[in-house]
Amino acid sequence: MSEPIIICRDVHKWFGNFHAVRGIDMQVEKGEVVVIFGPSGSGKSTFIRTINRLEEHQRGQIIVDGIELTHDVRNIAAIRSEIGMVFQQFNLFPHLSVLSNVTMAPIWVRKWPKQKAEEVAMEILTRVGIPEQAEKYPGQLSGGQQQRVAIARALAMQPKIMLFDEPTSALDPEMIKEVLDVMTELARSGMTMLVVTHEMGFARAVANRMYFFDEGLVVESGTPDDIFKNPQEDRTKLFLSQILSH
Amino acid sequence: MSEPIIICRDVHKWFGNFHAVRGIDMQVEKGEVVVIFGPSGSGKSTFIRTINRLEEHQRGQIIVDGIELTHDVRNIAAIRSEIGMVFQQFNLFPHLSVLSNVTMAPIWVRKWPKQKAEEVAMEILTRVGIPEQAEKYPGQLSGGQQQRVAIARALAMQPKIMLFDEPTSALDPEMIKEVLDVMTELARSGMTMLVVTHEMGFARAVANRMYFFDEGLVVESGTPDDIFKNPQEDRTKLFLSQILSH
Amino acid sequence: MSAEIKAHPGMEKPPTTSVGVLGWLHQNLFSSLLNSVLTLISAGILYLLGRGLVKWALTEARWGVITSNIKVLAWGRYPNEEAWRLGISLLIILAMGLLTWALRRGSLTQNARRALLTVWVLSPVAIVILIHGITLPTIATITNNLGYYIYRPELMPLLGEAWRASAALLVLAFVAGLTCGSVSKRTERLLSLAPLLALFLFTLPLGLLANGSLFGFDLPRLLPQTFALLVGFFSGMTVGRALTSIAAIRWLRIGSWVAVLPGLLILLTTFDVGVESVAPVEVLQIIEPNIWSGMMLTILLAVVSIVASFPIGVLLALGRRSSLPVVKGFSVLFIEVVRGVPLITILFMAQVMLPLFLPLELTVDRVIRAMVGMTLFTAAYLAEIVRGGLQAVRNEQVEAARALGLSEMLVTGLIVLPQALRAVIPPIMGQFVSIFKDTTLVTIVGLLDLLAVGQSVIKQREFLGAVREVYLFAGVFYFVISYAMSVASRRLERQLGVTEES
Amino acid sequence: MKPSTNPFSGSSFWSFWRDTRFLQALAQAIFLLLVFIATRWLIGNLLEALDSRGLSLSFAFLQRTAGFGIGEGLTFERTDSFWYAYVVGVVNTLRVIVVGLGLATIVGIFAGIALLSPNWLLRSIVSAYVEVMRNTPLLVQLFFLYFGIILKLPSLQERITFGSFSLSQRGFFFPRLEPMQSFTLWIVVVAASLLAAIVIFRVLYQRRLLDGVETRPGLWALLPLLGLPALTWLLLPEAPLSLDRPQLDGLRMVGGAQLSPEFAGILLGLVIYTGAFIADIVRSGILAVPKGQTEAATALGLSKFEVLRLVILPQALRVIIPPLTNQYLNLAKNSSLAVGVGYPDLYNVSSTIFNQSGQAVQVITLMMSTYLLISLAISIVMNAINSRLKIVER
Amino acid sequence: QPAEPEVREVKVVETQEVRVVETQEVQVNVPVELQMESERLAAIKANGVLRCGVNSGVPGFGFLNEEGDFVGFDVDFCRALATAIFNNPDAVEFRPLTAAERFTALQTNEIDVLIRNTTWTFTRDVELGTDFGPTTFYDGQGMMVRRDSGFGSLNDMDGATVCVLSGTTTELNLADAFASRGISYTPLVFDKSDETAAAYDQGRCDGLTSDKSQLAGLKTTLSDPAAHLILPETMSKEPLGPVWAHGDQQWGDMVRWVVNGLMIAEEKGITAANVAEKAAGAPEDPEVARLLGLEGEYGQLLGLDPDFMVNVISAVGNYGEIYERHLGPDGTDIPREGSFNALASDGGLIYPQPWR
Ligand SMILES: Nc1ncnc2c1ncn2[C@@H]1O[C@H](COP(=O)(O)OP(=O)(O)OP(=O)(O)O)[C@@H](O)[C@H]1O
Ligand SMILES: Nc1ncnc2c1ncn2[C@@H]1O[C@H](COP(=O)(O)OP(=O)(O)OP(=O)(O)O)[C@@H](O)[C@H]1O
Ligand SMILES: [Mg+2]
Ligand SMILES: [Mg+2]
Repeated sequence: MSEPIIICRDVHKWFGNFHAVRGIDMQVEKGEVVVIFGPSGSGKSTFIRTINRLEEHQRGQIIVDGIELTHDVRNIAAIRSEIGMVFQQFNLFPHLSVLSNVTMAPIWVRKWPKQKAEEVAMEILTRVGIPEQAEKYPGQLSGGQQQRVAIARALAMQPKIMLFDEPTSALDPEMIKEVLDVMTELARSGMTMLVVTHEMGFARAVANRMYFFDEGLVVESGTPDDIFKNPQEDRTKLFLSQILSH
Repeated sequence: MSEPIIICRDVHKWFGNFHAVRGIDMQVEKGEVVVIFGPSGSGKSTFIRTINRLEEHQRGQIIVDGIELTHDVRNIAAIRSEIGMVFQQFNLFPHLSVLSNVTMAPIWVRKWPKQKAEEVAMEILTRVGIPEQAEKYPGQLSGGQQQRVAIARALAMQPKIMLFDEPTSALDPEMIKEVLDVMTELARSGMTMLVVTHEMGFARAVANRMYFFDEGLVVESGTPDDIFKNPQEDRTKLFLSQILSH
Repeated sequence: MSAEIKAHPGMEKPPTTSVGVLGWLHQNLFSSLLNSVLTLISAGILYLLGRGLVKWALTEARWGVITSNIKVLAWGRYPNEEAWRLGISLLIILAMGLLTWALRRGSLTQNARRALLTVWVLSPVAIVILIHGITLPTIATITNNLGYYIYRPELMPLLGEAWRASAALLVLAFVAGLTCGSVSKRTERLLSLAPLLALFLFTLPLGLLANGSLFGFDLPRLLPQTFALLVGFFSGMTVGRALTSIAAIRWLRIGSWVAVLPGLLILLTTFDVGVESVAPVEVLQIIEPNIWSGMMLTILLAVVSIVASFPIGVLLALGRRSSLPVVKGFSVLFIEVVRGVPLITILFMAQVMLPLFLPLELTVDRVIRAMVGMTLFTAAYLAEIVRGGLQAVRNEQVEAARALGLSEMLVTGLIVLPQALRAVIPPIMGQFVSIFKDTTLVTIVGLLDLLAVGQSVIKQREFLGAVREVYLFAGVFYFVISYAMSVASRRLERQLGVTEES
Repeated sequence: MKPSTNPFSGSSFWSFWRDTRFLQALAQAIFLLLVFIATRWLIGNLLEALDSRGLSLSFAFLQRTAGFGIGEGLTFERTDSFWYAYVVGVVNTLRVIVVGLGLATIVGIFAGIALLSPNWLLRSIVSAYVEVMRNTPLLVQLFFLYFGIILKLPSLQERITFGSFSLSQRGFFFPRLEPMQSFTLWIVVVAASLLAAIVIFRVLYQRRLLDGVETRPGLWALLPLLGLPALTWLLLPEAPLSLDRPQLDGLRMVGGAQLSPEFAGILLGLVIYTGAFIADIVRSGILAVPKGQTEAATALGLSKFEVLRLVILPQALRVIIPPLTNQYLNLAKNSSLAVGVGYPDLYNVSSTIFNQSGQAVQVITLMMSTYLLISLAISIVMNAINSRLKIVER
Repeated sequence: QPAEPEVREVKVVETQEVRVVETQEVQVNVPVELQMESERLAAIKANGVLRCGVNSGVPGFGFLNEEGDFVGFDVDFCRALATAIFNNPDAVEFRPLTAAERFTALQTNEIDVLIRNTTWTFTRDVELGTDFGPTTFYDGQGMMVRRDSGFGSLNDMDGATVCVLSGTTTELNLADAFASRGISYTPLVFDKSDETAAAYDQGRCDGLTSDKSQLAGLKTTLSDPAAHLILPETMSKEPLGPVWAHGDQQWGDMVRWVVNGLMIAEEKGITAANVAEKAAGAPEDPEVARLLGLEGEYGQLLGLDPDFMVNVISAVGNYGEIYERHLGPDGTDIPREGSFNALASDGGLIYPQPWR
């Protein structure tokens, strides 16, 4: 077994008095694809956001690529530039062209010269299948295209880890596939990925491990085979039967 | 044959240079239910709105309950208080409670004392099935409830004629039925009704006559039976096939 | 509505009462009895007013008060022979506006954008220099002054100026040390010492002259300077070494030289030692702000407070939304107090109270004080507008930017501000219109803006009491500019509305 | 499995200077320090400046005799104190603000409605008015109004008169009702007849509701309401109210009431100016009410006026209030321009007090706090109205 | 009359001399007076101009002519000072000031000297941190009314509306004058004299009150000067003269003696026309010789050129010439003969201290 690139030990998070994440332990190896699923409000987003400190965890330990997340600004900056994140609502920057969306972070954070950043950006845009949209603005693209730009934007920083928070749930059915294809290709290329999703087809195809969250806890985890064919917990069974019935 | 309560002769209406209603002849008897349908932009709304002079017709004659619609303000006022109208977008007054919405016109136009107006209003609200919402505000009601309040508001003036302009097309499917039920009940009780709608079930069940509009003209008219089973015009057939295929 | 598209065969022409002249008259003026009455009344009022006005304007009004005083109204006490400077400034402003307008339409290339930004930053400086005039120190002034400052500080005309020499040396040595410590090549190191060296080469002769002989240095006198030199240089060197690894060190170096040199010049040469031959050369005749008057002052006041208030307003808006309670509290207090009082009280304060808060030896020109007052006032209003824009930026945008690893500063500068400012261009323009109108209030505190000059030309013998003419003229002047600004803003708003969403 | 680097390295206490919490605290501390240094510097300069000319920061000077006169407002003698002079200024300012707010609102509502009139001519005239007012400085308007129009009116001797009303460059004069001795008795009768009228109205009204007969309550109530006071008026030996007509007495008008040119100037100026802004707000408020509302109300048979009053305006009001509050605040602040036309308002009097006493800091502090209080009061009232009017949503 | 204490002059002389000796040791091209004189004078010299607070709206005293230049009685004293310092009557930066601003301007160092119809009063001298120089014009507050109003004296003006400038002693004297006569009035107060005069001219007020000298000037700017008259009463004493900030005695001395010099010049019959000639010859009158720098080191003691008064007189003329130029019949026409402003020898109050 190789070196774990993400180590979470007993991670807790409260919102006011509400205990949203109630002690998560997780280790992710380099190149692994981990899928997290569970009912709404179970703390999936909150947990995944603690990993790049969009939320601050209040107990436990998170170590990414050997660096522990503390209040230390340098660590936070270092970790964030190693992790790419893709959101449900795309969150592209509407005032910038697609190309500028993608090159912004490399230019300002990695300090690449603009030319290099643009070359890399075009490469990545080609990889996600939309090189011809580079000069457009996000408002002019379809949802699926926007989400692919968002993935490209994250990839442009050449991150070691990618986090996805329900990347397809705001999309129309015909666009879901184009985004999942890109993600599958990414997984195949050896990227370490943490994906919150309910696309079980995707999970079955590429996940190394799956975690089922409920009420801020990991109820069950295992390989897709374990989870789909042989779930141990009643809650898992119930939830799977609900989402697979669609 | 009794006295027609609405007589339209060669009604025309232009918007600037655009000829929206191009000569409609129609007579409606007391107690009749007339359904008007046709493609979007065919002048249905415009025509129905000329009857209570929300639009001014520019040629032809409209006589309602023996009073001709002219520029005479007195005639206009008299005719409007005989005609109730229900809109697609409900158009309830958001700053007034449901009860005040319903009592406003009786109090200000009919000069009823408030108490009487409220008694009548409560009766009508009971009739449309929402007496318990009287004290709420429109913003707090569902679409179906709002449209029923709108019907109650029109009925509170004890009109002789009711105009409906696509009353259900802004509603979610579950709510359409509750509104159509109220309208059916109203039709059964002998109210003269002019309804613009594409709810063909409703038309079949309660309409005495149906008019098919296209490009500002009546293309075809007849009983529901005629229209559904034996349409004469190609345009009617085409249109019916389109909307019934859903 | 698209009548053409929807037109169908067999369409008839509408009745004449709804189109054409008759239709227009009918619909717009006589559609009902009430309307007809209103039309008649309005027409009556219009006729009476219009007739009176036209008759007065053509026969009674003495427009001579405007025509013969047009120069005075335009630039007041600014010397006529220097007025060309104002013309050029105006041209610069116009050109800038046109350029911006023209470039806005196409999508800007990076270079064009940068050029535009440079123009925007540099042109105010250029205008200020043009209008105010400038004296430049010659080599002779510099060496002369530096010489005295360094070797004979006690000869300075104003006591207490001697520290300038030490302070200047300290700073200069620090920057030189910083450079020396952070560059790698040997030649570059030597080069970084050049300014220090030059300083001595230039001033040594004077130092010698001042002290009579080569060996006559009075060491105790030189002690502070020597001390400053050594401390500055070595601390600079240490810092430079420590920072070598930082990527931005190159910019830091360039920046510090750029920042320090003009500062040193000011520090060392503002007071000349009274020797005619080495006085700074007046390249452009200096025209003190308190001479600025007329329309020129009006426009300058407006432009300066608009340009200067913008960054302050943005900072205040950011401060108000800051998570640091102290910063937030300060911003809120400032914004609310300024917005709660009339502008005139702020101007009054700037005129009579501000000087009390400054050291006695520091005097700030009245015009400058008014500019400061107006700037702070506008800044508070801008801050509230910008805050509105900031609120319109969704938090997800911030999160997305953070997730990319951008620092908080970059998140604000690259993501939040551009979106926020774009959203509030129309109200900002509205604020600019109102500040332009508000410049008239300086009349009350005794500045000679267009309105005040207007008031004083009415005192001329031949135009006594030509009150209406002058105020009408002023009114038209303000109207034309304000209205143009509002129209431009409306157009901008429409354009933005079109491009932003799709 | 072991992480390659010790996870605790870089996180222990000694790198506290990179800790976000520490950095935040530090930033605040530095900011505070800067503010503190700046304040200290400013205050230090101030104290030095005051010291060098023997001034203090005490407000005691307000008790000193003012020595000057004030032309308008509460009665003021030269022997009164600075403080009382200040009060006179405040009252004068409040007078302008209160009357101005009311009138500007009325003008604004009418002009706003006119902006939406189908009548092209009316609409054009009003929109020209709005554009001109909005795009020219208030001060220019004030000067034009005061020096160009009001002061060009005929002199007092040649005043324009309509009965006991007269207009001249010295102001607008009109009669005033003066209560006489029998006034007390008469006012009691008026009160009693009002009471009677109410009782009659309610009784008749109830009967109409219950029995359904037309009892004409309004008509019957009117009888005592008007009849009784009129009767007593006639019966009383001396009329309870007399008309106090203004009369020319030497240099001035005595008796009656008057509107001074300065008050009229600042008031009219503010009303016309602010009215234009309010008109625009009213216009967009009305436009913000969906067209369907008008149609629905019209279809119910309500008259145009009723539609406006019952449906449009109440809804428009909710959109209008926040920007209207801003305009109210502006009017209050702009009232300080009264100094341009010589009206002794808060700013004008403060400026005189400052000149006569030399106490810049205190006078300006006092003046600014007063304006702040006025602004605050307006905001509080308007916010209260605003929150009461919120439309109930789901 | 505020006579200068002799003692102080002596002291100044001593210290000056000591310093002069020291400066001569230093063989650099720093002007001698640099280290000795008042700080302000040094600063003025460094600036190259004298900053003088003036009035911009009173014809005869301080007024902006069509070319945009300042002219007037007060303005010429500014020019005189500039000539004394720089030998250039144009080395002045005029700062037009409102009545409200003038003391602040002085106190905050915005101007070097204020020569703007400023009345010497107790509070201003003692409380405001300012010092007053020799009175250049003895004025009194008066009241201007329309001829057709029929007013012959203040006593007729019961109930009148009076236009007055905000924040002046005038405003206070007005209140006193009416109160002492037991009659009432309504003040109409403006911040600027432009507006005050405009309101009076348009008939808004029955009277316009100000210093009589100003009234005479303002009268010429009214639409119909002949239709107005100035009532005989004088409501107050208004000695007007230069003012400077408290604290720099040497600077005050300089201002005082330039003004005195101009008055002495008139006494001695030295005019702009003949001053050069007198300075070239050897005047018999020792005071004239001292005044023109032919005897003694008076100029140096003030930090000025020895012949500074020659420059001053040739640039602006003597006191009488200045008066004649702006306030004489060709100017605003304020009769001098028989007034306080005549020389003491002619029965007036112009009585300069001796130049020795
Ligand atoms: N900023 C916040 N403040 C307060 N409560 C929050 C916040 N963010 C999330 N929560 C609460 O924390 C719980 C977990 O939220 P989270 O978004 O992590 O759930 P989730 O599993 O991602 O659900 P979903 O599938 O709906 O995205 C929820 O109950 C939510 O209401
Ligand atoms: N106020 C108006 N001004 C100009 N054209 C109008 C106006 N109202 C309607 N029209 C045009 O008149 C035509 C008829 O419109 P109308 O609303 O009566 O159609 P409709 O049959 O009700 O269509 P829908 O089913 O979409 O409601 C359309 O082409 C429409 O664009
Ligand atoms: Mg979630
Ligand atoms: Mg329709």
